[in-house]
Amino acid sequence: MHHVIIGAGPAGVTAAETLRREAPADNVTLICGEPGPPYSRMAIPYALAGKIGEDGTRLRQRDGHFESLGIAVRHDRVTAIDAAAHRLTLAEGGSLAYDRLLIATGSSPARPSIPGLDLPGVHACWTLEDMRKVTAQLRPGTRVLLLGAGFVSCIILQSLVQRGAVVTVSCGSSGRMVRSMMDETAGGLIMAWCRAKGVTVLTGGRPSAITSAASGLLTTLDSGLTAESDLIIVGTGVKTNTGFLAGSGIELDEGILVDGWLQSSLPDIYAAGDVAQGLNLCTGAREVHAIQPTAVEHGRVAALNMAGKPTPFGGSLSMNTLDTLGLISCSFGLWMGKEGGEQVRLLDAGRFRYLRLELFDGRLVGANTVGMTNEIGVIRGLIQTRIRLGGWLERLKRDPSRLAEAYVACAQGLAAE
Amino acid sequence: MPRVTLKLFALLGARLPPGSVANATEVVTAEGTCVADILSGFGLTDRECHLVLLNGNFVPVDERASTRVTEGDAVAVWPPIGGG
Amino acid sequence: MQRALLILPEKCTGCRQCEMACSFEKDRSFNPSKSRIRVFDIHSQARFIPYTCTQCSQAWCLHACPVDAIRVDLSLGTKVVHDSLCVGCKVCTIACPFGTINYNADSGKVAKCDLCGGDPACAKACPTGAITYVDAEQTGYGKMRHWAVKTDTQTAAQV
Amino acid sequence: MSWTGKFLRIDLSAGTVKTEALNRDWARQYLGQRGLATKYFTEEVDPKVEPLAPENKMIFTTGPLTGTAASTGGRYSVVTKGPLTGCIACSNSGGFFGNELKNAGWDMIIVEGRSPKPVYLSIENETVEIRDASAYWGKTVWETENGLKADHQDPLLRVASIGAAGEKGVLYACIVNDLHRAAGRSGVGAVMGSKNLKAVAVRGTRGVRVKDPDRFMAVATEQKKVLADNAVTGQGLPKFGTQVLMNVINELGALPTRNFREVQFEGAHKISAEAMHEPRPTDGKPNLATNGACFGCTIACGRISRMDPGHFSITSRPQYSEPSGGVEYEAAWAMGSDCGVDDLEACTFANFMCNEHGIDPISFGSTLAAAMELYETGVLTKEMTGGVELKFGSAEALVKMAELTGRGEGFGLELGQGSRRFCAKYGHPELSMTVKSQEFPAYDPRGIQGMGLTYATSNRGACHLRSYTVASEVLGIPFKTDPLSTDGKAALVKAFQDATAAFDASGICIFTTFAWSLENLAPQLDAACEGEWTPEVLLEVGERIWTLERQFNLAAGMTAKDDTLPKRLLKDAAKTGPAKGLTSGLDKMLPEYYQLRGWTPDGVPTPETLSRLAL
Repeated sequence: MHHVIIGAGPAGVTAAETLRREAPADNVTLICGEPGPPYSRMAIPYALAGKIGEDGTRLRQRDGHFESLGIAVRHDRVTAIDAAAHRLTLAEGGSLAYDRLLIATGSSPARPSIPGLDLPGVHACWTLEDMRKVTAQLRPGTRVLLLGAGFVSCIILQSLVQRGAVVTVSCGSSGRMVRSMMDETAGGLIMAWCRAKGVTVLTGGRPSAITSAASGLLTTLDSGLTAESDLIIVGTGVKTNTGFLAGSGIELDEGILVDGWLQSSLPDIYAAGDVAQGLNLCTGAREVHAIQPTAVEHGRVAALNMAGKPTPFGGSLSMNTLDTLGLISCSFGLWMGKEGGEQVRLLDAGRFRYLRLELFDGRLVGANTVGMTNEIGVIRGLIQTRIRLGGWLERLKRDPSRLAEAYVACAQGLAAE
Repeated sequence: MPRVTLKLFALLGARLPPGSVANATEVVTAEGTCVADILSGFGLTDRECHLVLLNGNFVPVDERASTRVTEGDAVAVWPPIGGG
Repeated sequence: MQRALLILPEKCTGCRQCEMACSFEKDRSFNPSKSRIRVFDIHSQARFIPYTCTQCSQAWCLHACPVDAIRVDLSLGTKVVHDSLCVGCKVCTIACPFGTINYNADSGKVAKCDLCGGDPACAKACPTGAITYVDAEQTGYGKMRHWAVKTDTQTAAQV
Repeated sequence: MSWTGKFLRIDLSAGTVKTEALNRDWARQYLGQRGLATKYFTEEVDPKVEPLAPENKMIFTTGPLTGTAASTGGRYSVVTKGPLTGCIACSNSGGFFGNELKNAGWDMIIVEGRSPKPVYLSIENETVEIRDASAYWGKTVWETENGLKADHQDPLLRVASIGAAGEKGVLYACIVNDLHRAAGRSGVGAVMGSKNLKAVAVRGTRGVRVKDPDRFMAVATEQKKVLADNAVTGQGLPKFGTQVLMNVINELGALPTRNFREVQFEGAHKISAEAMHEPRPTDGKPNLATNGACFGCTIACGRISRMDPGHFSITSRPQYSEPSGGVEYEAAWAMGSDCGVDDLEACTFANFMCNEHGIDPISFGSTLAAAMELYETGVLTKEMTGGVELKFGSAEALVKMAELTGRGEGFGLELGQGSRRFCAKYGHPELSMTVKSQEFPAYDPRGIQGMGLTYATSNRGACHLRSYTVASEVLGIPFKTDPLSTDGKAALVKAFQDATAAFDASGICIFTTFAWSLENLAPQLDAACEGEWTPEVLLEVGERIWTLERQFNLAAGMTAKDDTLPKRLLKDAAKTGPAKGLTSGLDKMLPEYYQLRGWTPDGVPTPETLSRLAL
């Protein structure tokens, strides 16, 4: 049996390792679309900041890790899939047969349609190669404009500031920061914090054009506001890497639609990680959750199924954590609420602390936090295990910051009273 | 046959017969019985009986064998304790 | 045989000697806020609960780490944070459903219980026997293990 | 090290926060907490100051062992001039607040002036702010503590606060931290209220360091073992708490009953430690839910009680059936035996009230006992008490008055002036069982003679925690003395006073002394702190502290005439028990005490004594 995995991110690597463990006799090939050993995009901001070297971004630190496991790593790109023939077409020429296939090709930056996006000095910061280009142009005092104030932009923001750049962030048409993971209050706190730390945050609409001027790149927003910079980093969202699947017959939506076993609509083809659109634990709908823990869990479960050990996927929990210049924020599950549920909020704007809990049917279903780090993981625990809060529900309504206490008490069977 | 009230407090309370109220039990003794006899009758050692009061008066360890009880006496005993 | 922390909340008085011992072991100072074991005071139920990583087999933190900074110590079964590799991304802190791996803003890294390399300071410091270090098989600290299992996504989905 | 070396100076009038370096010379002379803060206080404050005036200061202070792994090393004290007594006041508390303050990097907080509006002090390590507390003014301690934790979104915030009692000038208002730990005596809460300071909220994450970490851990571990192996600190106190004394002191005939009219209480057993363990007939559960420790304490004598949900005091208020701080011996005595009340649940509820509203249960109970005597003798009438029949033994009266006094309402506010002022107001000052206007604790000086001298000479008014000679006279620690005899008691009291002062200056709980002496304390301090700390040095520090407190009180206007006891104890003999026929032999002990202290017959330290102590 030959298992082929396309993509060497966390989902692909976890799947390869799981297959090796669960199906020791099978062949495993990991197709890596970028040069060098598999690395983690999550780590790029830290490399950009100079906190770690490029080696520090590797998903597996030991040299020869994959070889020692008998996982064949192949640097190439897949251009097409013939599902009927169980065969892949490769960019470098030739083809590869598989018995079971895992697509874990992840996602890549979406390029907005803005005139001037091709100008020199305009970059994404998604791959190691992108990072090298950005780093080459970065000096203390370099003026950097971040287009987009989503998670990816915000996580790079800190690195740029740490490198001494003078940073401006354009929030686009929403005028909000990290709006896909934080509510308006939390996003507002993050914005105020960034401003207080010397970052310019533009809320004057969507960029309409980028032009080259003598003193740098000039970005015009649709409100007419302009911003000048030496460097522009585009971080306006990501799209799943499914282009090579055109004509394969695979069912696509935002990503590759997968069933409860992470199998696609085609036989013997599975998908995992950012590219997969799988079950969301909280909503019961199929969604793309482009986060590391989901990628790993997808990879593990898909591999088990590929290895012939039927394992249902329980659903992923959308969650994220962000550090913007020392202000730590997190989001979990249905932080935006659920119809018929209840909301509890605590806000201390002066101290940049915020906590929002979403409760439904006596359980926690989502949360936004700003400035809270202790035992933060219990929020996942509470949501995922669907713990009935019992008497703790009322206590949490009075003081939602007692989450960890509630979790531990419930875990010890002290929930009833 | 003098009847004496024996009170065992704190951890020593566990040595009282079941159903004892207010940490006390009545002991019917022979004439000439000493405090030490009563204590040993309940299997209590000198070491456990840190504080022994006969009608509220302290009975030092070396006087327990010579201190006789009479009708209506109360012997109250504590292990080492502290408070404040 | 692997050993584990056996925690008996009913014996805990909430004195925090464990927290001090833990922070002293790691930092040579007494600093409960930096302890990897925390005592919860469930005041409304008159119960103190020492709480730390159970070294769960799911190893959520380890799998969530994007840079291979959390690894299993095979001799002890502990999941150990390697400070030289940790970038402080905090993904493990949201991934661990027990909340027992925490970010330390002073060091810029995460910290969790590593059983002090096989001689846990908290157990030695506990005056009441609420925390002991025993053979894993006899722990009956099944409660936490049971909890770990419950937190598995698959199980959760079927509940 | 071990001292953080810096402290905060908060001027509430000006709204300023300053950081100052600790005076290291003073630290070597006075160690910390009770000692060092008293040095600062007496250097800075006019002894004649009106306690509730802005010119009075208050110092929240830790000891060098506060926040370390030394057993019980979690204490802090509040030093000020007490409004109840007019003497130096030093109230010591456990819980978790002391450690938090030290961990935030501060040895002390000196609070000065008076804020124009209600404020609280917020300390998060180096970030110190005076913040608006108008939303909390009038709120209870429990509401304030829980509210601030929620406001700060930090369950680990530690809060020391006052209730309405402190705001309204109840003269024995205390400062409560961690819901039911209190700097309890002498009215330090009223001083806080007079400054419009509702609370101090602290979060500390800086860590406490000691001089020689390895040696410190070794000796601290060794000394914890001493506590564990000792039957009192290892078994008795954890299981029964201080309440174990109720039956002992009653058997001894030294349990003041019904305002010291009697020395034995027929209902003692019903409110004793043993009773707290017995399942209630009503709900089958015992009053005691568990024992709980203060920070770092390996003894864990604290009582956590759960009330009978059917008890009359809480039937309409189910929130009080959640567990909270249960009665300690002094509280159970003051509100039980001294008021003739044998209802454990009522005492527990009254204790909850004391904690929730921030009043000292000893002074409250004693004052109520005096009021009950005035009621029974017809001086007080139902019309004057707001319709409550203040009869000895009335659990209803106890419950009602505890809440009224805590809230500083109605007749409760009168009771809140303390027994001396209260009895004087109604023309019977002789019924006030106080020394220097502070109410007695739970040991009758007729049956435990050393305690008479202890009360009479205590620098903060009647108090058992200044020299607990009960340990020797009753419990045989460190050696047994005869409670009915005055022989040798002057020396005993002096030795206890000095050693206790040293313990109080260290950050350690006095309850360790059931197993520890200065020999056990010294090596821990020596490993933790700069300087050389021996038992001899500590004893001298203790004597120096004691004498400095005395000096302050003399300068404040106290004289030897104030070193006395109420007439009832000096003239009316005990009617039952071993002390039957005895009065307090204070007159036999006091001159000897002065002499041993190196004081004149008028109780004034001689120049030689002052010079010997470098004062």
